[in-house]
Amino acid sequence: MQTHARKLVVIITESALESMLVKDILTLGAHGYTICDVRGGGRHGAREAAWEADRNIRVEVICDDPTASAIAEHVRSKYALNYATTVFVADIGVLRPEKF
Amino acid sequence: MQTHARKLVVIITESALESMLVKDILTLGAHGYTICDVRGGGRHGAREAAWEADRNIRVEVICDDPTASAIAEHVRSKYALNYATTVFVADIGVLRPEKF
Amino acid sequence: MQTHARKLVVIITESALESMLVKDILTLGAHGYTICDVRGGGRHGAREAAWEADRNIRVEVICDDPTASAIAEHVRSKYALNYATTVFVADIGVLRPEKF
Amino acid sequence: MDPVVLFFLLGVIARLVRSDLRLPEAMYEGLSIYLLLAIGLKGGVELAKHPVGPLLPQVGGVLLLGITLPLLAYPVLRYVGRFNRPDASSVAAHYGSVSMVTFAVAMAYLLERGISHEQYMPLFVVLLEVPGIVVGILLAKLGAERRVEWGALAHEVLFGRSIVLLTGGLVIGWISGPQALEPQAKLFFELFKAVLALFMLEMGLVAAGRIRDLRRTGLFLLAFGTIVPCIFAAIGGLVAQGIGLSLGGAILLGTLAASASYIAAPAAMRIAVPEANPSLSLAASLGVTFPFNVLVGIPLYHRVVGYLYGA
Amino acid sequence: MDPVVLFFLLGVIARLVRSDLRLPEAMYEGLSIYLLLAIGLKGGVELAKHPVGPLLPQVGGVLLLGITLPLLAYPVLRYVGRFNRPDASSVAAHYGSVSMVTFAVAMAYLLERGISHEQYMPLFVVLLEVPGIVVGILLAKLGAERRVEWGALAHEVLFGRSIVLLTGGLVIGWISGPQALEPQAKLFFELFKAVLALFMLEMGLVAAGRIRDLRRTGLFLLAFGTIVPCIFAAIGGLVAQGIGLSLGGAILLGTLAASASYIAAPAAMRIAVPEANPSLSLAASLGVTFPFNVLVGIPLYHRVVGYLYGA
Amino acid sequence: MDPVVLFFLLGVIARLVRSDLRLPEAMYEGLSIYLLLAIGLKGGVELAKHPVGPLLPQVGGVLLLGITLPLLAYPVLRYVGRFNRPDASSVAAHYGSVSMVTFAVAMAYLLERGISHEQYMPLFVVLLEVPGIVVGILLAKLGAERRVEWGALAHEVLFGRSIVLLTGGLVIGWISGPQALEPQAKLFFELFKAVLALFMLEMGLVAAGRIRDLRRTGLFLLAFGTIVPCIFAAIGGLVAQGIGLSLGGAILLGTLAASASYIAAPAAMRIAVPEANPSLSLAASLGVTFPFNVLVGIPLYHRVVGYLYGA
Ligand SMILES: Nc1ncnc2c1ncn2[C@@H]1O[C@H](COP(=O)(O)O)[C@@H](O)[C@H]1O
Ligand SMILES: Nc1ncnc2c1ncn2[C@@H]1O[C@H](COP(=O)(O)O)[C@@H](O)[C@H]1O
Ligand SMILES: Nc1ncnc2c1ncn2[C@@H]1O[C@H](COP(=O)(O)O)[C@@H](O)[C@H]1O
Ligand code: NA
Ligand code: NA
Ligand code: NA
Repeated sequence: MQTHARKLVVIITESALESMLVKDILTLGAHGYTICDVRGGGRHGAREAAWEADRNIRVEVICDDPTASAIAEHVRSKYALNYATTVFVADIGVLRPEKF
Repeated sequence: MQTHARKLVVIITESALESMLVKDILTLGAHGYTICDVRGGGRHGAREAAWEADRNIRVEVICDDPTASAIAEHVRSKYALNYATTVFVADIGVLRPEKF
Repeated sequence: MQTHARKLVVIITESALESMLVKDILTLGAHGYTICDVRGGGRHGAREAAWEADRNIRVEVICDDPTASAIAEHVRSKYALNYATTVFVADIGVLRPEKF
Repeated sequence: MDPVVLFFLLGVIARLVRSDLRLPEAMYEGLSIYLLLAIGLKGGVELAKHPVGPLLPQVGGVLLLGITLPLLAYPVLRYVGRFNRPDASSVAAHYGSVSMVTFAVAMAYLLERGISHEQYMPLFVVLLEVPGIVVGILLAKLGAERRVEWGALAHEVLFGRSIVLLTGGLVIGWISGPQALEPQAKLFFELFKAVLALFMLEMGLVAAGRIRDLRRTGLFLLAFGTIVPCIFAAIGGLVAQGIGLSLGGAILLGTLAASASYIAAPAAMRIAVPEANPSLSLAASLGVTFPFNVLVGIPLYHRVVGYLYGA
Repeated sequence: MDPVVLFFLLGVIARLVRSDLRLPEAMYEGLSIYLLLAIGLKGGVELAKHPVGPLLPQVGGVLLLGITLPLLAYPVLRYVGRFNRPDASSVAAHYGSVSMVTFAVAMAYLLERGISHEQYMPLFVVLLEVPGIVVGILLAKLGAERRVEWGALAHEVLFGRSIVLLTGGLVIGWISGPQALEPQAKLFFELFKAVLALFMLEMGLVAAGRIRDLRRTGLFLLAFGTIVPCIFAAIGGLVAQGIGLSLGGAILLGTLAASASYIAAPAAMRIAVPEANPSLSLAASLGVTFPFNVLVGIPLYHRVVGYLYGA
Repeated sequence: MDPVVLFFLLGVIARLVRSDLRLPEAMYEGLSIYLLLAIGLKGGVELAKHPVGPLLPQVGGVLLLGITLPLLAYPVLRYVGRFNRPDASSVAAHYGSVSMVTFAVAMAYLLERGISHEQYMPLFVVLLEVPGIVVGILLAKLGAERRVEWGALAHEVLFGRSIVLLTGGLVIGWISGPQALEPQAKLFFELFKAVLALFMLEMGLVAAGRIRDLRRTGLFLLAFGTIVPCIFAAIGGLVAQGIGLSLGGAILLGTLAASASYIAAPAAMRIAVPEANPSLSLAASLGVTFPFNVLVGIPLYHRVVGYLYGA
């Protein structure tokens, strides 16, 4: 199987940011995103999804390297200071490179 | 920690395909799978999970290299044309190689 | 984008273990975790989340290499024998190394 | 205007102003399970009061209606709308099948106006749900090279959630009869219209979300989704007259004929005719025909059928 | 047949024909929270009418019953069924504890037949839920090298969802009394049987899903899951007679004894005795005993207890 | 004690003993959609019976109250509590806005004691929800370098779920009137208090979960969250007297003034003033003021307002 190298950017953050984040991600050049409702804990304490203010989402974006950098940087500068946020990047392979 | 190299195949697609996809994955030699309900957006527009026709699932399969190729290829040829589908593959390590 | 290498440990297991697992993970040195409700299938048969006893969770932990080993080892020795459990580890990059 | 319709409009408006109002998926599913069961039970309880024999000719007429409708819709879609075969068949299947919620709204409409109807009408909802879908699939597959797995498909259609719940409710109502169901009546019958109102709120949110799809698909679907239901309603009314239904029954059958499926049909067509574009059919059935029927159609069909019945 | 049972059968059939019908998890959880609270409230309201003192001997008798049952089940499982110690203890714990839904079905059964019973019976549900589980854990741990964290376990069992809701409802009902709860009565009491029917639909879906597990575990569990409940029901009936319950109360206590847990016990055993195979106990309690009790058992226990009571 | 309050305490206790009891998210959301719609409908139905003109002065008075309260709270937070500007503004916004559930508990309180009130009070809930939030944002932004996107914010606040449902219910109730809503009345009015009880169970679970946040934020919030509501209640009572409300209406307006938002305000402030620490405001509004109002406040405000009214 021949795969093409891409980046997977994963952003775990407060669900209040969902709509803004999606807009930002698409503006920065990604062609898609996938979102999942999660709960968790970290520096900002436990976020157990028991109350609206306590819900997290996990956003996954497959994109090329520059877009990944742009998204990660953007999230760091715009959201990471004031919102519970975790970002990581992984190397993955995709089959249809034209899609991402 | 000694880990053994395996592939992680991730398929994001319409939830209508769940039962067929699971059958295919097991037939192609994987020993397990994990499924999560997600929403997202891509070439086929926003799939916001607001209606039954608009729901996505995210299927994760840990397997060896040939199985990963087989699954990715199969999904591409059988589903990718007509269904909103995203597939990617990552390198991971597992502790109990006999399990996957 | 400069990223710092970390490990991502993913544990897929029975949801009955959630609170114990979280305690263990934080004790072993991780600073956070993210949990998602999933369903799946493997050696222990299909776990379709149709009944309380049949629910899986997927726990994601970003941490350094030794912590990753410790968590993976711990899960293997404490839970893997008696509970439906899958663990894998991936290499990822994070932006804010002090966080993990 | 009926409160049920106002709840629908509230949903539409909330969506159009981009409110963050959403019904949780589980709530939507729960409400729809409730509605399907309640409609089934209601029909079943009434069926228990009737001898079944005399109904058989009516059953035949209704089935025929269900087979005919998609056959009428298909050429319009294919040659007027210039849809390709899969898309034309898929939309035809949606309009051949029925919308249970539209039916419920029509029942509420009749109730409010004191127009009686054959209480076993839910039986016809069950009967009309399937044939349209089957004919739609046949239309797509005739001449197509790819073979269709009829077994799997029949299973998908016949044992789909909505048929199982409707039929299940019908049979339980029929076996139990009104007395044994007394303790269930409070939940399933007395609260029905209020739960329907909640469901209509969700329908408004979803229907309004389909409007942007419409912009892409153009005017044809708008015309199709409003004109065809009117014609189908008239046909339904005629069939109702033919099989001897009352005025109320005829309005309901007309409305059923005019309604388009957005639950059973999309699921079945996605599996059976994957090359069809699902947003076309949903834009038409959810985004055009459902609101049209609820806001304009039902009173209109009342008039048309009333005219047929000389009432 | 009671509609409640028909809903159960609908679920079973839907699952057997592999329909895609599923109740959303949140709905299932919501319904079960409702049922637990409602049963608790009902018992509490009745308790408010009684002096508590005279109940104490009954409480003692019931607790003794709860301790005895798993001790009877264990040797059968260990030596006839040839289960290993953890599996035998786990299944014994499930049968020592009780099923709240089976109890609710039995209450509905009595109501329909106009058989009165002590209205504070929900108290006994609470009392019978815990001892069986504790005894089961003890059976597993005696002689096992691994130490058991009793603190954590006691917490798990005593503050588990079902005990908290049942006891909470009981206490709220008891403190408030019937009058203050008047505005809540509509939801919690009048809609009870209908909500129970919806829950039974889900139980049918889940129970039928356990049947394939049974094939693996063989005939022994099938026999165990049908014969033992009958014996336990008889024992429950005798204890009821001993502590002076009415015929209705005895049928309920018999049914409770015959019922097997599938919510509290699985959760507790999974944590306390992880080496036990959870699908064994669930296959037996959910796949065999629950359907058996609902379809055959309750009327049978009615007869058996009726015989004891000379009625 | 009212059962509604007992359900709240059950939730608190369940959480404090670390029970695994949780209401599924979808259930919580469903219940809150129901409550918002029901309160709106109730108010709308009553509004339909009144000429609107004479209400306008009352509307003005209530709006003024909503603008004043956060302006009073801010300096206390800033200079007594030594909060930084964003935190002080955010907490002020929460206390300037209102809690719909506290309002519902107060309505239940009046009902039980047979104290009548202006039935269109839900209108004031809508009117009081927004101004406090807007003033809070203004307080945060005055002098801050970062510009605020007022358009997006106005949208967030005005079309947020709770405003849409409350206003939607109000308008539907108003257009339809009591008769047309008859079939909906069973669900929305008769079951109201019971659903409120279920919701209070969830509120108890969540409120108790906020207590540990309090330990970090110290005594000031505890004092603020209990003393300020009492003062606000008195102010609300005075305003009520000024605009000519009845005793019951004044108790409700006082309770509204005393209540703090934990749904609309947190969502808006999170977007508008991200640098504010959300757990501060939630600890105060959910962890202190909500329980205080429910357990102690409402009867207290009854006395205080009664004194004002010479009753
Ligand atoms: N080390 C970690 N591993 C996995 N997820 C994390 C980790 N740290 C934080 N998170 C997630 O990111 C969210 C925000 O993190 P924080 O800002 O550290 O509170 C948490 O609620 C978790 O869901
Ligand atoms: N670049 C991407 N990153 C992450 N997820 C994606 C991406 N593109 C598509 N997806 C997911 O895959 C689904 C189908 O994609 P598509 O066929 O492009 O519409 C979408 O609904 C998303 O959930
Ligand atoms: N090969 C696999 N790929 C992805 N997930 C798996 C795999 N095997 C097992 N799982 C997940 O891990 C859970 C427990 O696995 P098992 O112990 O093999 O039954 C399953 O229910 C799945 O959710
Ligand atoms: Na039709
Ligand atoms: Na038992
Ligand atoms: Na206030």
